[in-house]
Amino acid sequence: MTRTLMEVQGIRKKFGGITAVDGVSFEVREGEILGIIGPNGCGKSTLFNCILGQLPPTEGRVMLDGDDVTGLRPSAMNRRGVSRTFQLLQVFPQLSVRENLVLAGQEHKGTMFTRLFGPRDAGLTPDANQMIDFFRLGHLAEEKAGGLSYGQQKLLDAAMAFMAGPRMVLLDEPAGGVNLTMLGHLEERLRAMNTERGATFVVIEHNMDFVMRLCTRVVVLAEGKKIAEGTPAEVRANQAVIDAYLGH
Amino acid sequence: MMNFINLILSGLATGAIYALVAIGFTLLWQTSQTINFAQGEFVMVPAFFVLATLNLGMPLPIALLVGLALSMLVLGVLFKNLLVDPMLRHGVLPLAICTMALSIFLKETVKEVYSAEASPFPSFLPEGNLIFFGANISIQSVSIFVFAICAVLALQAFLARTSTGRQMQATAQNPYVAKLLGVPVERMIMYTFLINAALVALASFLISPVYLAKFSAGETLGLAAFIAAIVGGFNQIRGAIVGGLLLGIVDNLAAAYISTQYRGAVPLFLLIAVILFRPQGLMGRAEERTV
Amino acid sequence: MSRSVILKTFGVLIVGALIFLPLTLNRYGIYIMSLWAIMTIAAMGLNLTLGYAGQVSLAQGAFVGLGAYTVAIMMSAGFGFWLPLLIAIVITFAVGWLLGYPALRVQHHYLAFVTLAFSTLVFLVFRNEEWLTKGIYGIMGFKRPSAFGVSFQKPIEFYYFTLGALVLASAFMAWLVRSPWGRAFVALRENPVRALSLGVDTRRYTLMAFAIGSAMGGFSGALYAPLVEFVDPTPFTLALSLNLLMMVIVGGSGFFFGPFLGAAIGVLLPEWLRFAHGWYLIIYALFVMILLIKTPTGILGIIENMIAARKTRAASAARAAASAGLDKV
Amino acid sequence: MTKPVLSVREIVAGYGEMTILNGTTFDVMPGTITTVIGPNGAGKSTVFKTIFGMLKARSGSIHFKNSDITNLIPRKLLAQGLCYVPQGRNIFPELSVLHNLELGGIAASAETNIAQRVDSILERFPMLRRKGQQQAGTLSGGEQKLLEIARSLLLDPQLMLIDEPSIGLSPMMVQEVFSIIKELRAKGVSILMIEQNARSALEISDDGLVLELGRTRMQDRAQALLNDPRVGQLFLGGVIEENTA
Amino acid sequence: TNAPIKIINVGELSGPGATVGTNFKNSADLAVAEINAKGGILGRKIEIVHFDTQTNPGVARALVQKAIDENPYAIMGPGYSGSVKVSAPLAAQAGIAQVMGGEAAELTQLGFNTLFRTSFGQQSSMPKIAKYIAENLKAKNVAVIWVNNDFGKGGRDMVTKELTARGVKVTADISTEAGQADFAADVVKAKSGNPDAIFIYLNEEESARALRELKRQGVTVPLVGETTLIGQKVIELAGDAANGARGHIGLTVDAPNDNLKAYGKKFQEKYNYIPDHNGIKGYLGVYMIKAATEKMGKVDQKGLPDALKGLTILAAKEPGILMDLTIDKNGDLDRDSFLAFVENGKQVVKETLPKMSK
Ligand SMILES: Nc1ncnc2c1ncn2[C@@H]1O[C@H](COP(=O)(O)OP(=O)(O)OP(=O)(O)O)[C@@H](O)[C@H]1O
Ligand SMILES: Nc1ncnc2c1ncn2[C@@H]1O[C@H](COP(=O)(O)OP(=O)(O)OP(=O)(O)O)[C@@H](O)[C@H]1O
Ligand SMILES: [Mg+2]
Ligand SMILES: [Mg+2]
Repeated sequence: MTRTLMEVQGIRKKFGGITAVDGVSFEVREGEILGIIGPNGCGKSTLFNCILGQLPPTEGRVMLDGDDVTGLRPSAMNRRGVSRTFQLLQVFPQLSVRENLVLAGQEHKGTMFTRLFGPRDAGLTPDANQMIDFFRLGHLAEEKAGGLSYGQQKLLDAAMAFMAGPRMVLLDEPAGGVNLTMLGHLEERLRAMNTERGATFVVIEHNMDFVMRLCTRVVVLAEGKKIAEGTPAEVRANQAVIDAYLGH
Repeated sequence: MMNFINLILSGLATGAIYALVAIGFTLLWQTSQTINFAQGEFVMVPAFFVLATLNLGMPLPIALLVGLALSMLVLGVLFKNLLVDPMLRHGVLPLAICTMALSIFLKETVKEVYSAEASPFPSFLPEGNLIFFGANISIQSVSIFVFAICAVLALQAFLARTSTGRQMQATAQNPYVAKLLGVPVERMIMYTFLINAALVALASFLISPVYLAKFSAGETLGLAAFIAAIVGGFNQIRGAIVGGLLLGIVDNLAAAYISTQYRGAVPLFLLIAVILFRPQGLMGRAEERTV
Repeated sequence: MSRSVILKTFGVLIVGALIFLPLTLNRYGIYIMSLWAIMTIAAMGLNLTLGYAGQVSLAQGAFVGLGAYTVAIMMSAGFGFWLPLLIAIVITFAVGWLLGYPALRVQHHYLAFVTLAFSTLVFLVFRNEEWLTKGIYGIMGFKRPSAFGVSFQKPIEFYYFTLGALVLASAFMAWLVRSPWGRAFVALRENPVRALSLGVDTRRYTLMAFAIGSAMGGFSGALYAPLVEFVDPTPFTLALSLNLLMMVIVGGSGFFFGPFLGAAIGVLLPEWLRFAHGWYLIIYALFVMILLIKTPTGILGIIENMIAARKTRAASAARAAASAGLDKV
Repeated sequence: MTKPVLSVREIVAGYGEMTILNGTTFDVMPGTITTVIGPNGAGKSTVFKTIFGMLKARSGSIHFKNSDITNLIPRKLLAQGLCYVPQGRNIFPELSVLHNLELGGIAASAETNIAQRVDSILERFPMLRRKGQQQAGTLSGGEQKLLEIARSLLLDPQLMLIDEPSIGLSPMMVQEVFSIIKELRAKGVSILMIEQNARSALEISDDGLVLELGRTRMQDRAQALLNDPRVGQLFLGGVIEENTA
Repeated sequence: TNAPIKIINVGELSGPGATVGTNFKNSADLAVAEINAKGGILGRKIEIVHFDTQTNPGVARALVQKAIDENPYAIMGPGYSGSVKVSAPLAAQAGIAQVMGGEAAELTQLGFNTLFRTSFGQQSSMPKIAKYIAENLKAKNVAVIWVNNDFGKGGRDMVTKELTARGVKVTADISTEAGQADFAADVVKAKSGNPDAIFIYLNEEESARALRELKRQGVTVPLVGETTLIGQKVIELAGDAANGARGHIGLTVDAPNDNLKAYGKKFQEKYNYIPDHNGIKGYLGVYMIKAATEKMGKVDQKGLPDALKGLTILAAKEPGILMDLTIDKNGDLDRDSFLAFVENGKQVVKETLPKMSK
């Protein structure tokens, strides 16, 4: 039942002399919520970028459904049902919140050409409206995304990642700057998508409470290498993790 | 062989001129993210300030000083206050368009007010030639060459070594943050434009004896300077020198050994190749960002 | 509701003026109006590439040239007008597509300089390849087209012809920018990285933005040739590209009606200023500078800001009311 | 009773036609840590921007110690002893890490020895020393934030405004930053901080402040807020329908 | 009636041709002012209006159209051959005389009977030059350096044809750009063809730069050109390097002719610079119109083209025409011209080449 959805094999990424990710391997099982934690600068975001084709890995492979998808472009990955959020704010600042969401949903049906002749708001599924309500963005739907507050943009970014009904979402610090009440909602939402639709999540997060509550399994990186892997409780008790990351 | 040396030397001489114009261009980019399409005209105008002063009967040294002062005022202070300030925060493009209009304005004004003719421009350097490897090269060219190198070294040191220089760079990259760190953003931008104005004025005084003072002299010069700046590296002042000299030489070699009809094309191919394969330019450093 | 009535009335007035005003103009006036329509088409293409998709191009003038030369060469060889027109569009589409490739590697000013180089190269080819283009002497001796037995020979006839072409081009453009593609183009401009991760195939859209924009340039050139009935390299220098760019920015880049306004300013204003003799270009340049200082986002940008400000005021009032409704806990 | 070091009175401010702050009022006592909490979009960051002169206050007044600092420019404020670490990414991406750091000292008075301070900061954040020559834009998200915080320590502020310092920082780094903040308090510096990580922030704070829709809804001792059930429900992760305009 | 006679000049007042057009315009203005000061043509004043083509044939065509719509007595300009070519049919159709400055040989062969030159035209000057190179210099190999625009290309094509016809080989054919500053490569290329003479057909400023470069590289073969190589302006700009250059001159202010000198002086007083050959074109144009009108004895727009054709104007009667000239049936000019050398920084006329029709 818990099929392997994605397999990350020995990913290494060098920037000039710096090795940001140093041979990291792990697998993501279908329907799980996997946490990735590690100190600042240990290579988490870079790892995401390599998995999703935003950066070419120096070494290593990424397998999705058993196919080698290393080096596929992010758009292709996205159309295979893998979407993501970003650590730093990434929205379309001059577009309204609604347009941001419609855009996030439109590129998944048909080909580029059928879309040209299709309806303008093909991306505006019932989901979109639901998403707007869910993230409490209703009163901001017609505002330009660039004028939102930090936390609001963060939420919009997450909402965009969910728009196309992805099988798998990679979230890079979704909780940063999000109000705790809202974070509770987000958590519920992830869990709901996980149980109802079987969506898989990989979450980078520094908010340990969030990780502990949400994740079924956690991978710990330090200085580009994987130093631990296990259930949240196991990881939390691991001395190496405490030394490198959690502190006292 | 003699021909080849001739070509290289004269390419260097022309290249030094391009470099001189390109320096100010790079400087404006590096310290205020302004692309100045009127840079060629900026080099053309100071010569006319000098000529106008000479016509009033002033001696050359006074006229040069007056020219320099007027350039700093018009091409520095007025340019910055009237055009750049209101537009800077709206991004590169509207300001670039504005400088295009400015270039028309300067050209046409000089033409209407002064003359459409090329006027000879007195040189403050001695006439005459020096012999290099058996080829003649004018003192004028050598001076331009030396001056361009000195200007680059001085500016480079200023930007990299002094606190003011660093603040100017900071202002260019992110005026918002610069402001909240207490950088006097306005003053930094003003410095940039004053330095540029002084540079173009000096370039003008050096170049005009060769190029002649003419309202349209900035057209080719401006374009060549663009190309030189990009080829050398837009974000490095020393790139202007490399780009300028390379351009001068390539232009000459292309005309001699490839085609005169297409001589204008060869630097462009160089430009395209550089942009595509080394966008930061030969001397520039890459701009990388994480997402 | 009343605003939409005002807008509609305004629209009808403008369209009416475009149809009936030329009847009162002399041949020169009509020529200028035709030129406006043609330049609007070219500026519209550039507006797609630059304004919507955010790809800075300084080569639109070269595409107008390519279109004009294609039509002139083929018409001189006796091909009529319609086939050359089609070929002009196809050629500029293809060349535009190719010119898009650099845009996949570099952006902003770098891209601007690649396209600038391209536009200069095209000029050199027009001038130097005499066997094909007649070089500096130019091509003459082709006639304005006719269709369905209607000739477009006379100035006023040809004006209506270009007006028809403008209507066609605008309709196409309106449909395109309102389609999902239009939104994808804007995404390229706003945040290509995010767009890519949302499944937007940024490569293909970038190439498309160039290709379609260039084809509009080609279309415009194909009309320019029969308007002047002479084609030589001089009009297609970098200056034309810069001019078109100026039209787009001044009108309001990224706004549908921007090019109409921008082209009006770029084409008509110098005419209205002719009374100033030698000074007209000076006044024109001054005008453009002052306009841009006052409205750096273009004329339509300012109008949009005004509309947005009104909406914001309402939202602001709502927030203030809600805020006042909160009592201190 | 001691006088507040910062007192904000009936501030009205916003962006263009949009008014965000509708009469915000609060005080910060000298030598304390005050934490501001509130939902996303409440106007917390906007308050900070207004205090620091990056946004114009349309009415109301801001007093720092005994002087009126309403709408002063940042350079003047820095000279008076305020400093500000904004939200988001605020570095010079193409300059090196060291140069970024040094630029924090621009507003320092002539007698401060910037080089020495830079050195002691690098001591505290060895990561920054290690990556000193790297372009700042290539740092990881958290590292960029640390750089920013480190940069703000170059001066001797009397009041520090910090907008969500914990975003993107690992738990260890959050502890480190919080302990720096506590050290500063011990030296008599007042801190005004925005935090979504409200519980840990309030735990080290003296006072707390709840902002909603641009107005101060509560101001009390931090401990009192932590214990207040309504705050717990509203902003500390309790679940009740929240109030958005 | 006593309404002024309206002439419209459509010229290159901006763009690459601005120098050409401005010289033409200023001189035309000068001529108009002189004529008006002496009471005008047949007692009527002249009113001259200038339109700017921006050196763009499309605009030129439109402006000639506009000019025709304003029903002027005559049209002057444009100066660029391409612009003339597109606009001539309009003037021909309207039957209005167009007195233009284009040099291209073909212009007067196109069969527009309202088109008139104000200059010699390359079809008359180039044969003289080719003849000089072949017969006087006995050159076998020639390098041709020309500016790649409408003016230079026309001259280059014509001279190449004429040289080839006389058995002279063009061993280096070198195109240069308007505004070019560095001629090192061009000179290297010219030398590589081992020429016995070099023909230079550039604008004045570029001529000066080329001459300097030729000197720098030690070229000693005869340098032959047109007015644009040996005019006073070039000499001033090129200094010593101009010495020894020689060429054919239709009309220059330095020609040994009092009328020309007087014109040059008046121009310089008014505009503060030395006019070039384009200036003379504009000046002549107005006087050609005046002479033809006076011959008709009435201001007759439709009759003007015919009156101009075959007209011979004598400088003794009409000093403004500068030198005796005859307008042929194609609209080409015929008159004396000169062969001159630059010696010690002065233009010295060696020979007067008579009118062809004599
Ligand atoms: N373009 C680049 N050039 C050089 N070094 C880089 C580049 N991009 C990233 N790095 C380095 O790679 C390392 C890993 O960065 P990454 O963003 O993956 O960290 P992270 O684990 O996401 O950290 P954080 O938790 O702070 O977000 C960092 O040390 C960073 O300095
Ligand atoms: N630059 C801007 N232009 C227009 N509106 C803005 C801008 N910045 C913020 N806003 C608006 O002001 C309101 C308050 O924003 P602010 O950034 O102060 O919120 P915040 O309380 O800091 O939220 P967060 O916790 O998400 O950071 C938001 O509704 C936002 O839409
Ligand atoms: Mg990260
Ligand atoms: Mg905030």
